[in-house]
Amino acid sequence: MSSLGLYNYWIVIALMMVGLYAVIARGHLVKKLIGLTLFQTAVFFLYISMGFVHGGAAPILSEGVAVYSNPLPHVLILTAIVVGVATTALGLALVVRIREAYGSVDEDELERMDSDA
Amino acid sequence: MLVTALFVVRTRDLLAATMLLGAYSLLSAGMFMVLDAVDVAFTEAAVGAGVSTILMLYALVASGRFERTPTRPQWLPLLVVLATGAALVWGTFDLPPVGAPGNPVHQHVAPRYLQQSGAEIGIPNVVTSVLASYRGYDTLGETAVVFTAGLGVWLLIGGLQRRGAAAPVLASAPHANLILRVVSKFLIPVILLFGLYVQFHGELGPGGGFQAGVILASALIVHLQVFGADQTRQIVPESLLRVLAPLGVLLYGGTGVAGLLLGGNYLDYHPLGRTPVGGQHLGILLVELGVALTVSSTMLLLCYLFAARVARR
Amino acid sequence: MSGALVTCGVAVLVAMGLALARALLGPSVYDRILAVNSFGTKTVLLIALLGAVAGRADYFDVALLYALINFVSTVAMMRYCESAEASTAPEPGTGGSEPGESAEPSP
Amino acid sequence: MTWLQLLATLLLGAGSLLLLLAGIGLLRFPHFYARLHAAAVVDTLAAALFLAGLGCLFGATLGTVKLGLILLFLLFTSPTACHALARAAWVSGLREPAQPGEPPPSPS
Repeated sequence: MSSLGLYNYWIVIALMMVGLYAVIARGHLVKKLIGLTLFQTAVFFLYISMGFVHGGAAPILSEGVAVYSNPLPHVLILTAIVVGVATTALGLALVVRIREAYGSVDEDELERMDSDA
Repeated sequence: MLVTALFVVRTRDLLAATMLLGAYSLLSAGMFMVLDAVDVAFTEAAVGAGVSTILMLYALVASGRFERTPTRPQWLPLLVVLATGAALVWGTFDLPPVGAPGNPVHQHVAPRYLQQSGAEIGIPNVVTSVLASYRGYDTLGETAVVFTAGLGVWLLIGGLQRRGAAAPVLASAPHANLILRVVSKFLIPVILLFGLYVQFHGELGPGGGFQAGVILASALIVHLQVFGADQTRQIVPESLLRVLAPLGVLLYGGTGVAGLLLGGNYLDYHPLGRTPVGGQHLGILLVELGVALTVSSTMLLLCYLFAARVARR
Repeated sequence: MSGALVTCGVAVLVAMGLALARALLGPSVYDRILAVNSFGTKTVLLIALLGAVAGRADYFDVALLYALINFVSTVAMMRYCESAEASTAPEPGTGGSEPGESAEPSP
Repeated sequence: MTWLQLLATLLLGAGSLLLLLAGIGLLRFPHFYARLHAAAVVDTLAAALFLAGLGCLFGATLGTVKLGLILLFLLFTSPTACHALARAAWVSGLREPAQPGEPPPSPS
């Protein structure tokens, strides 16, 4: 654990790219949302890795602990997670509506229907 | 280390993907623990593994489980992704190493938060004090966003509920079995109690309004899953949720206005109590209460809406 | 003592890996649910272990939450399967028999 | 090393061993119900041992009480979830297949 170096960032990037791939390469809209969620989590990791301090403790003040990790990214990400799920729900609601309107949730089919109409 | 396993998460059919997303969420929460972000791990576990999985499942019921095999060429997105990834990796070489205490991130406002908040606000959990007090505006905004998202979902799929009584599928509980029922009956109060503990203990340990809201909601979601949405609606009617969600935002904003009226700045809690620290305590308590109200009712409302929508099909 | 704790941590990690492998392989949906549930239980243990290593009782709150959420999501998935069985046409049953869909080079 | 620590080590060791066994069983057993057996029964016991071991390590503090709560919770939820899972699988018509991996007969 002592020589993380840039390793964390690379993991973040890898996860991010997996999410991005799911978003741009897959047709199913729910799958795209899953990809977005992965991407989102990668961003969370990025922030939390930034806030990490070696030998630090969780930012809850207690006796005899001198070094804490940075609380600011924690706050930002904490709210971002909840907001993230709310927006995901919005996206899913859209998917449900699209399904009801078009009878499909596949991007290609949707495009075809739109161009036909 | 752990994370390498996560790569596999994505390459599956949709139901499996959703389940694995739940496991992935737990795992990432574990990573947050390792990186000393206890509060974040708390939230991620409550939200990612619980509510988000459930919403995804509902959406899957509504939209079909299997993905068709891709027809478009797959190499182009792959190429784009690899190129972007390579560019980003190249970018990381300018970043300071993770975890060094001298990084620029740790020089700006964080030391002040860590050193002063004990005296200024008087609660041990720095995350809570930053969340509710120093960056109160942000949190107000986030709460409003959650509320707005709930509103949006309601507008999108909430209407048309009176049209025809289709045979409810997920909404009824045809054969939830006895043991599950009994244990759930026993567990739900425990979960609610735990949510309240998290709510009011959030100043001392990990926890706070967001997490407590999600936990409270998930207790009722268990009820919804086991006993069916109709019964849950009888306990917590949807109209009540529609009142509670904006009430939380109002409580938050109203706390700010109260500070304003008592001669401070907006969202400045000092004037609320006799001593500044006491005012901070009261302010944070109220604000967190508002957050918990909004979050829990919005989450539950989301589940109601999705369940109703799914049942109507 | 910490050596023993580290050993336990490794054991839990390995067990988590095994459960995850079953979740990825698992022919039927129920296998996956089972594996994910078991994975969650092991995560609880891991978090408790981390708390013990750090010597902070706060972490146990998180572990408790995990146990709870694990239950919630397991029940939810199960209900989904039941209702999917009841409502939709019989599905092809096995889900993950075609793993290689020209994806990322997984590690 | 006091006897309490020794006990803790023993419990933790037994717990980890059982966890590993459960994991192997989960992975290697031929069909769903056997895997359920491995995961449900052994996991619960392993978790109990593990948490008890950690509790011994912590001594009589608030942490131990919390550990006890977790243990109680797991003792309730884990078997319930597994039971419900087995029931759901049975109701949906999943039977022990002749060959592992055979799709379950569709219910009707």
